[in-house]
Amino acid sequence: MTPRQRRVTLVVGILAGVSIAGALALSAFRENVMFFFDPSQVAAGEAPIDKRFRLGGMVRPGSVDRQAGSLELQFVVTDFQQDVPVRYSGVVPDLFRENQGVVAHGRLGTDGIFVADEILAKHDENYMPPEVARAIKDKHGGVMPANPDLRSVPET
Amino acid sequence: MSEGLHTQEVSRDTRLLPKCAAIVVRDLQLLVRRPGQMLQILGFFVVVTVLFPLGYSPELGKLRLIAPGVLWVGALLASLLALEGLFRDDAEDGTLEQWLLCGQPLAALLLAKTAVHWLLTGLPLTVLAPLLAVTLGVSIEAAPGILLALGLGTLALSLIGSIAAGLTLGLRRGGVLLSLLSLPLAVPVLIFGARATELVIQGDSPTAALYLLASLVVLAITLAPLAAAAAVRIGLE
Amino acid sequence: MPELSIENLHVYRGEQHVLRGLNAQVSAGQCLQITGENGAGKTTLLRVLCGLLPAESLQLTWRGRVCSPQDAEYHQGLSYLSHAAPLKADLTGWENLRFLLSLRGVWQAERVGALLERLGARRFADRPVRSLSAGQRRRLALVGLVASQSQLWLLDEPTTNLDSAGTRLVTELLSEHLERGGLAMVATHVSLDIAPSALQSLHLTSGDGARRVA
Amino acid sequence: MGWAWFHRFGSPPHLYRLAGTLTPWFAWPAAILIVGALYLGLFVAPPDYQQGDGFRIIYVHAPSAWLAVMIYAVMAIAAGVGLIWRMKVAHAVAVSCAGVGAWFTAVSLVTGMLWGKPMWGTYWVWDPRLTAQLVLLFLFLGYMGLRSGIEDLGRADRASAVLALVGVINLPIIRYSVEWWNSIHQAPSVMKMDQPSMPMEMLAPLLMMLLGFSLYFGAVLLVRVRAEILRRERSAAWIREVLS
Repeated sequence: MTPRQRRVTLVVGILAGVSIAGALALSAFRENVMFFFDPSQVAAGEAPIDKRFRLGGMVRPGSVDRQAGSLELQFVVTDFQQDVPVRYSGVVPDLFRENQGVVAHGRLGTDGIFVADEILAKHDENYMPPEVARAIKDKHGGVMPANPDLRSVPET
Repeated sequence: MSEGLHTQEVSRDTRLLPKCAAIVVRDLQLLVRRPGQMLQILGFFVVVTVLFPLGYSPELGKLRLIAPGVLWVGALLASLLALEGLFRDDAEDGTLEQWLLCGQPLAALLLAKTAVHWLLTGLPLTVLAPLLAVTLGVSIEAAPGILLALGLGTLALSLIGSIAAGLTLGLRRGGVLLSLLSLPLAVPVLIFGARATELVIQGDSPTAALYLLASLVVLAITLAPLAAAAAVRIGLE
Repeated sequence: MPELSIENLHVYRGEQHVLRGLNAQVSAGQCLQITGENGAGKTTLLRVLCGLLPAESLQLTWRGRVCSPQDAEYHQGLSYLSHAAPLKADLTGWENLRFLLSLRGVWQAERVGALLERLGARRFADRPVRSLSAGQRRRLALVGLVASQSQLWLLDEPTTNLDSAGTRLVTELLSEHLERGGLAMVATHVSLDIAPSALQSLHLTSGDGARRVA
Repeated sequence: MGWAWFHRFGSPPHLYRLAGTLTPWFAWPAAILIVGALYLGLFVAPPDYQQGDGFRIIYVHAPSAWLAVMIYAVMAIAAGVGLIWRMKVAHAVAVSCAGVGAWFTAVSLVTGMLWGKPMWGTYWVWDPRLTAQLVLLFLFLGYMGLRSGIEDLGRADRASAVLALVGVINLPIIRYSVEWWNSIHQAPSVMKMDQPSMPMEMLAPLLMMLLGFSLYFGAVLLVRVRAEILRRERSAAWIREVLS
């Protein structure tokens, strides 16, 4: 091989390798590393029974039921259309609050109760002063929307 | 000797593949003469894995939960141990120098060398893993998934480690440095590999994690030999 | 027209400016003997010419073409023999030679057999190199050198560890190589018994670089 | 012709003098911006509606985390230039980056942990970005460890440059780790340029701090590069001229 041919082979080889690696990574994302469902999908029967998946939504206000003296916890995850009851045993993160986003990992039992083995409080990505937060909530019926438009907020 | 002017008339086989084959044959011969190193590495893997039930808990239910981590950390440490000798012996007796002078692309030769190294260390580790997993309470049905995950993972580790092995060639404290340099680069392999193993053990589909592992392997095959070649050149100065 | 021409070679080792603007030409059939005290840069010069060490600056011309010392085609035409024979201790001499020569794509069993015979290495070629003496290893390395059929030989102290018969053998091989139109650069203090017309010498002094001696 | 500036840049005396001249131009604005941003961030910006005053640690945490990644990129680029064009001062720049980068990484980790206590209830969470930052610290430490293991300066330069370039593959992993692991850490807040999810009064000090930190890095880099050049060229004639 001449040096020129070598260089061409090298470049073609690198391009081929990188594109195959990229294609494989893309197929991985198409496979979806872990399934994510919201309560409406669960209610529609789209979620698998007895297979781990992630359930995401809001903690319904007034639904958190803590057994005194134990780590047993029950609450309801809602997307304001459908509800899914969740049972969990363990310590919850500090930002786990009513009316806050939550992601639960676990399995759906045949009784329709989602048994979680891990609870993640989803902190939203917005930073804002309390009065702005209040204003946005007022506009949306007391609930923080998923993606608030800050420019639409009146000066406080 | 009755050759005439030997310069232009020499029939020289300039194909690359026979050279790679020669490397594979030679390393297999060397293994037959000295099987000690390979056995040491397998023994190390076994000891590390078996220490966990003793140091943690003999309950299979508990062990099953940490099995993916135990297997992967054991395999990672064993591969690092093996990588220390990847280029060292050849550099010390001067044979590696001749690889640089044979007129073939060094990266390709190193790829062959690393591949045979994986065959002699990574593959045995992989084969051993499902058996060790059974001692950690994992069902034997998980074996195919574990084999696939560890097979891909150890291959990626060998390739990535070949860069660090080249960079630390001939250095004092080379072994410690080798681990320090390889570990950050090995993090993605560890994450996807352990994830795939975990999913397999739980009885879920590990396809996505295996795709990501395969993607890392392909990327490593493409780029690691080039970096390793640069590293070895520098290491032999 | 010299086959090999080295111009303006500068090499630093650490902070030391070891080779300062060295120039040398070698034509086909010529041997350049490199002498100089320890640390003057003999080994460095040979390793730079192999592309094993980086040079600060170097203009290398090989067969009329400017090339880098890491050029593959240039490497296919050269053989480098360092202080230590490049042999694996756990393999036999024969296995070692087969590997080294296969790597260069010039493995021919009969030819190597004949060379082993000639260098008196046949009787120990089937023993593991581990059990061989330094002189025996050197003989094996010389078989590899000749069998690789390169036009340019770069030899670093080729006669170390050899007895007087062995030393004579080296000069004999060298003469034949030159007669066939080969080139050689040899770092040695032994006076080489080859035709004066084929011999040049280069004396390296530490400190102020190289001086050319006729 | 167009490359003259490039070669001039590569000459140690020229870079030494240039770095000396430029240092104050980086140092003073850096000091002013950092002090100003601290005042605005700590006293003027309103508290967050959820995290209260605790969120103010973002003014140190986020800029140092960005800087750590940026410094690694600068180091890798300098190392690449040094390796490909065999430019010695580029290696000097790469070396000078490593120490500063390691410090910024450490600062971002420590502030991240302090922030983690009120946010997650614990100092350490194996969250992807925290983890990636830790890996970045290991990369910096590996780079410095490799250099300290090699005695010959030229060899140390080239070997560590190869390592820096290999490590660059780690940067996209940090970048996309949020998507890969999809965990509890917040997605980047400022990068959505069309609609920043932070009001101006909170965002302005953050951007000021980022600029201030960058200029500070520039100043430190220039000083360190000067020191590195002095160390490397100590036997060169021009050094005596400069110092006399």
